[in-house]
Amino acid sequence: MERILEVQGLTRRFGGLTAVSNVSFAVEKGEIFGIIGPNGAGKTTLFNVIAGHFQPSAGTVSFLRHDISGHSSDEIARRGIARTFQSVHVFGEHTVAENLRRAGVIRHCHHPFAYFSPQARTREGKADLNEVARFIGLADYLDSPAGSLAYGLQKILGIGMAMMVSPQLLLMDEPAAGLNPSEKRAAGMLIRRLRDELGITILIVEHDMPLVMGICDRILVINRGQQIALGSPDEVKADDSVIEAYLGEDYEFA
Amino acid sequence: MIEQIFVNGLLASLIYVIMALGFTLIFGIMRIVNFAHGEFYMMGAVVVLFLFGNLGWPFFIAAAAGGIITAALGVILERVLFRPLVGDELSGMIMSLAVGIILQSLVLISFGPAEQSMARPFSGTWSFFSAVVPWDRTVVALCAVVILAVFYLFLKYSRTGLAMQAVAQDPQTSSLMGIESGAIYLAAFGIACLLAGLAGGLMAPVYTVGPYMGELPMLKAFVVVILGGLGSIPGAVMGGLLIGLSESVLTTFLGSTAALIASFVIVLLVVITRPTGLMGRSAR
Amino acid sequence: MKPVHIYLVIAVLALLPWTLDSQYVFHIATMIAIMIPMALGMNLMLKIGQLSMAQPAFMGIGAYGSALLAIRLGLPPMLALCLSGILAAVIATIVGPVFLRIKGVYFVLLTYAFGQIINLVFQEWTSLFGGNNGLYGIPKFSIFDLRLTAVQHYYIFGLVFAAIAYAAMRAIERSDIGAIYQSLNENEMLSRSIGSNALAWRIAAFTISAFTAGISGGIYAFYIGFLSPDAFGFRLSVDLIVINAIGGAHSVLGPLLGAILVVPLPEVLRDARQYQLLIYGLCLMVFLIFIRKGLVSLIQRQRKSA
Amino acid sequence: MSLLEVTHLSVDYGGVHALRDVSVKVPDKSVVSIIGANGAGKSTLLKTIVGLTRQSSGTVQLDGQDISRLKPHERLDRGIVLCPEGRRLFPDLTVNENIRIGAYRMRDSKKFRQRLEFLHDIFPRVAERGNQIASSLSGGEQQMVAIARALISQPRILMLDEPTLGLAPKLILEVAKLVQTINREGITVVMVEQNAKLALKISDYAFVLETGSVTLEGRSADLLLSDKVQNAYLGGEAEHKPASDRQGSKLQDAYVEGANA
Amino acid sequence: ETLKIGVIASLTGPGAPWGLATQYGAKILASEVNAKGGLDVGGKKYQVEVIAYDDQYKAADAVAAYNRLVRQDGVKYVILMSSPSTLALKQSIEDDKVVAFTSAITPKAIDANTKYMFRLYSTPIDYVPSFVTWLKNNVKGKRVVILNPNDETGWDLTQLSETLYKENGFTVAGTDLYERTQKDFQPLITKVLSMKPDLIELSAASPPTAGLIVRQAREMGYKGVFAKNSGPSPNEIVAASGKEAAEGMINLLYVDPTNSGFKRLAADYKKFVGQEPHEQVVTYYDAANVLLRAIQIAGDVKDTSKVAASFAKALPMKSVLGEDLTLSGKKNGDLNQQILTVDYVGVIKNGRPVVVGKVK
Ligand SMILES: Nc1ncnc2c1ncn2[C@@H]1O[C@H](COP(=O)(O)OP(=O)(O)OP(=O)(O)O)[C@@H](O)[C@H]1O
Ligand SMILES: Nc1ncnc2c1ncn2[C@@H]1O[C@H](COP(=O)(O)OP(=O)(O)OP(=O)(O)O)[C@@H](O)[C@H]1O
Ligand SMILES: [Mg+2]
Ligand SMILES: [Mg+2]
Repeated sequence: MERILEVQGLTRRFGGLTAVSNVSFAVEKGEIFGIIGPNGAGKTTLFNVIAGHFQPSAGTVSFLRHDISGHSSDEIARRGIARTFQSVHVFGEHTVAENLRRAGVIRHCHHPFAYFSPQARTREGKADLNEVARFIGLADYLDSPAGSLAYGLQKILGIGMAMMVSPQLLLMDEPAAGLNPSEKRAAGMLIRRLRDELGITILIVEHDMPLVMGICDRILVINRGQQIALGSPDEVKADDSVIEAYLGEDYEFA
Repeated sequence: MIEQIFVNGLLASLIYVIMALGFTLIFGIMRIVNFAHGEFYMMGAVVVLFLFGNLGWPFFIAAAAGGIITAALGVILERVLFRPLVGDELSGMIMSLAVGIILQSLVLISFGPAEQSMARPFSGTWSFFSAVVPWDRTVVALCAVVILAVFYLFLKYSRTGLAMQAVAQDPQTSSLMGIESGAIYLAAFGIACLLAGLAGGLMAPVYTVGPYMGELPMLKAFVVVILGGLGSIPGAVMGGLLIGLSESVLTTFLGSTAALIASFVIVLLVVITRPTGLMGRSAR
Repeated sequence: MKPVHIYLVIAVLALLPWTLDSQYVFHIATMIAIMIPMALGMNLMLKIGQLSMAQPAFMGIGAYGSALLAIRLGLPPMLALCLSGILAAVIATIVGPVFLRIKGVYFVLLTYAFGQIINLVFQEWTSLFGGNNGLYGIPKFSIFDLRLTAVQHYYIFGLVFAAIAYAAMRAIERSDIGAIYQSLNENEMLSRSIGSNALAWRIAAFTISAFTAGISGGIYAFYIGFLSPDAFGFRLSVDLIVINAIGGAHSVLGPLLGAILVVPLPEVLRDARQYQLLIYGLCLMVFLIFIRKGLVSLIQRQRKSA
Repeated sequence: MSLLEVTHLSVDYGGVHALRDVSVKVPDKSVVSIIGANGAGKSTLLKTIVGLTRQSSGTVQLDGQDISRLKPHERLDRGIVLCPEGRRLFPDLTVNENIRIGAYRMRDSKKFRQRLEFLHDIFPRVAERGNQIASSLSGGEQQMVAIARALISQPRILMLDEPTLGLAPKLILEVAKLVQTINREGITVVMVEQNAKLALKISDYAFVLETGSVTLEGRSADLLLSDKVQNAYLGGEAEHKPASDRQGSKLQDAYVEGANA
Repeated sequence: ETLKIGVIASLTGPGAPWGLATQYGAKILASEVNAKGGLDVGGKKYQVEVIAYDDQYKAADAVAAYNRLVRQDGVKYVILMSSPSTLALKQSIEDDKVVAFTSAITPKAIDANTKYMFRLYSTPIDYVPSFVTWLKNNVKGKRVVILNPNDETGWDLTQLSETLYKENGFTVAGTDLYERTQKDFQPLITKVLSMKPDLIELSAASPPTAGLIVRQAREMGYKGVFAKNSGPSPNEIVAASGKEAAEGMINLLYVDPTNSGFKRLAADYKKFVGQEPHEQVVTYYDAANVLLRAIQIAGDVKDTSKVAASFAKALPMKSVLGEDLTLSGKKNGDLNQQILTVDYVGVIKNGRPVVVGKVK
């Protein structure tokens, strides 16, 4: 299997605080790779560094064997890494269809010059918005304003917008947070299908253990910025340091 | 000469700082770029011109009255004109422009366009090493330091001060904590006007008084605030000192035009290299 | 009122000076025509969420550029005009990458400082720009054998450019470019995570607004025939902001209506003498209290209720 | 008698009916949970109780007194505190300053210090991060600070809007325990939760809110066993199902092309 | 019938005192003429009406005001205050054959092609030489520092003063410029004092600014003499500096404050405006008078080319102060398109200027 993402010794400091400290891992193409850890462990920060939102303090990130560390977030997005956010980010005043369409337009007209380039002819991009809407199950909502959707559906729309840019790697920050159990299950199914049917590699940060344990091929556990375990869900579940730092003895509620 | 340059810069800075504090308070809490701030400064000076210059009241009482009357004016204006516009930056800004224009024309119509001056409450000088320091500016500086300290302690340690910062950041959650945002807006505007009025009142006998006297201090306040970082008191102090001292040094050695250009270049450089000002906390 | 009607009204207003046939009215109309593209440029900047105080500087660059190219190098006015518009745009493209990383009030201050520096250059470099006493002896505008001498000619000239600028800005607003800008303004993080090169798009807006300002400046220079730095100062920025706020900044129609209303206001109030500014201030105030969202909102509200 | 009683409450946002004729009773010293899907109106209910949102009809009573015309700060003085959804910390203030704002209406500084110590015992993280700017805290840390900020004023009724949102499993349990601790201290807790299982386990009474109306209410233990709750909230059938037909081959093409590009 | 005279001046803003002097200088004259039944031109009586518009010191506003005056109000005679307005309107004035009197001192205002523009008072080139000569004979210390605002007027005066002081045996220890809006002069004075001057020349400083400089310099220990060789208005200077600080300051004056003609004018001005006038009100009054005289000589209010040609014939004429207004302009390019006024040297004693000499 081909390595799609390789993180080497990644470190990010904020003043005196080291939020991410010397983290290394590699994600294979077609994998669903989970990252878990206590609150404040540095998961979002790690995502933000990979996605180009923050500069790394040390270490490298390579995507398809290209070093992308330090590139800007839009550049990274154009290379094929899309992301969703911990909280909802959609264009709330516009319809679902418009949101998806915009994502396509923005992706293909990323630069003023690109706007006039021949490739930009098909503005909405290769991923057709109706197809995407159907895929994520929002086909019936195309004409509703995104802001009026239930919270869970807005998060799903976020995934749809990420899909519009035809990513090869999708970073998802707590996709199930704020969803109810049935929505959570639906989200889990959707994530799986993203991988199974579209071949998108997925990197996911999530606190919902049933979801994480259910869909991930491998899981990285970090605590206080440091990597404490890496392995299959069963290995991680059984790891003492993970139970101690994160899961607790009895995690049935999660 | 070094001492003199330093003293000159320091004396100039303090008034910038006081103006900047009020300016940043209004902006921080109400998101209004208050272009009328210079006119509030002028109002304080006009009151002193009238009470002290014409009626012969004791200077400090006149200056205090300048501050209080300006604050009262500010409170009324806030309630009637600015409150409905909270949250709309563009309209707030234009409203402040309108208020500024109106205050300016009212003073113009009632006092005439000429710059007026009054006898000085303090004259003479004292020396600080080799520097000559005029007494009147010393008094202004001392008052400014006191005002500054009181203001700092107020904002940092008083309930109202903290509440002001809270409302500035999230009015709705503040009301969950039992803070009435309306009262806070009123207090903030009043205090900002008080500061501007006091500054104008204190400076009235030092320079001249006229309808256009507020324009320069207002622009300086704007520059100082942003240099220092919005909403930051230490920032306002640092920004004020930076502008005051650099002006003093550059004017002495390069001449005032060069100093003027240089001060804009400093602004450019600081904002470019530290996009949230010298002491700005986080970018929004 | 339907949008068609509003355009009709504007067209009638545009023709009004001929029925009155007064040079004075033509002068004011010309100033409106010159201010419309300026206000539209400011509007574009507001659309990307940045209030630019650099517009007067770009207008100045266009004005002094046109004048000097025509006076010193004897270039044909049309060429001088285009070149100086491009010069303004180029300068914007050069400073843009630095300026547009800065947000909010900091950007306001930055552009203010930039504007002041440019203005000081106009003031201090007297051998080139004529300093505070101004630059005069600017030839009249001409293209091919057509020489624009009368104010009517300049009015038509200004009107043509204002119409072009309006059409262009409206096209931008309606097209995907408008959607891209709107997205950036509504949620920059999201837009960037989808791949939008925010900085490049912002620079484009800055450049376009600088270009419009530059051309407006050039027309102004050939029309007035005299330039002095104070025409391109802080007050002009304020006027542009007022025009946008009064007209309504969320639509391109706003600055158009704003300019038509605000530019002649001081002239209308000229008879009030020393009360002129007072009344001007009161007018602004009344406007803000009663028509919060600008003139456009009146039309749009009626459209909705109709 | 109920400490807090909401009767026939309706709330409109423009044309949207967020709440319709909702009646809820909160007995003194109990834990009451309100569960329901997204957008059911749970947050709206809490916001109306504290006075952030105005009802179009109905009343809110505390100790039998009508408080539905009081301002938020007046209700706060009577002991109703809301810890809002999404944390809503003051982003540029430090953790300590945030907590001091929570005690805005508390004038007794000795009592403040006692409460603070108590809270620091529960949340050592909060003590540790005391001087950090709130906006730079992680999601979970922010949640802790938000709860601490609500508790500092020693309310009679603490209302928590989705307190476990975004928390690590270990912390979710801690929040659950915390709710019980708070309750043991004599504070009435009203809790809105998506995590129905957790909510029903730790609460005495529960209300199920669906599209603005209460559809089910009763003792939590009973609800936990009811079929309806079992199905809808504890792992029954999914309501929202993505289309699972032979999902667009066009999409697949797009990704294959995208991969080659 | 009415004869309209337009005024374009900055009636608001920092230049307003000057602008009001422009406006009311003409207005007072007009009211006097009208009180006597009007101006007699070619046997017809004309009521004189003065229409003043604000240009806010800006060219575009001046153009608007001009258009309104000339096209709307039908004015054929204008008085201009500022250099930007003058230069901006220069071409239109020639094209429209409008007779204009300007107080702009820039030499560019009048050149070989201007036929309708006239300068209404003496410029520094006319009076500074005799002023400096007076200083040479009456002041002991010979080290001078020259301070001026940083604009064209300031630069020209710095150059002119420097040359003249040197010619008169002074040592020019230094020259410096400051911004018009500046109010804090401590840094500047720190620098100036380090040059150890006996005399500080304030040339073109606006009166309140001059007052502030005088006061701040005194506070910082300056013991020497102040002189101001142009742009007078001693009362405003004293108001800003305080009596003691200004004591002994030597000013160029446009008027002798004890003159009865001036007192009358000042009283009238006060009636209109409610304030003491800028003393330049005299020159505007006189200028308007010269204009009316020229119109009378031309004998036709409509034919402005005739009026322009009559300008030279209208002079010499008595000013309201009783001095002679003569024709000149020699030094400004050999054109006889300027009124040469008589000015004075005044020393401030006890807060009031006392005339001690006359300059030509
Ligand atoms: N901009 C910043 N400045 C300073 N510290 C920061 C900043 N961003 C994050 N931190 C700190 O870095 C640490 C890691 O934060 P991060 O948001 O990555 O945690 P997380 O693992 O995503 O937690 P959660 O699951 O609660 O979202 C936290 O302690 C946080 O306080
Ligand atoms: N300010 C508002 N303006 C208009 N509609 C609103 C507003 N706030 C909420 N709503 C609508 O009212 C309904 C109830 O919203 P509410 O936030 O109370 O739901 P909730 O049960 O708390 O959902 P969640 O689980 O997502 O927090 C929703 O349909 C929502 O879209
Ligand atoms: Mg996180
Ligand atoms: Mg909610």
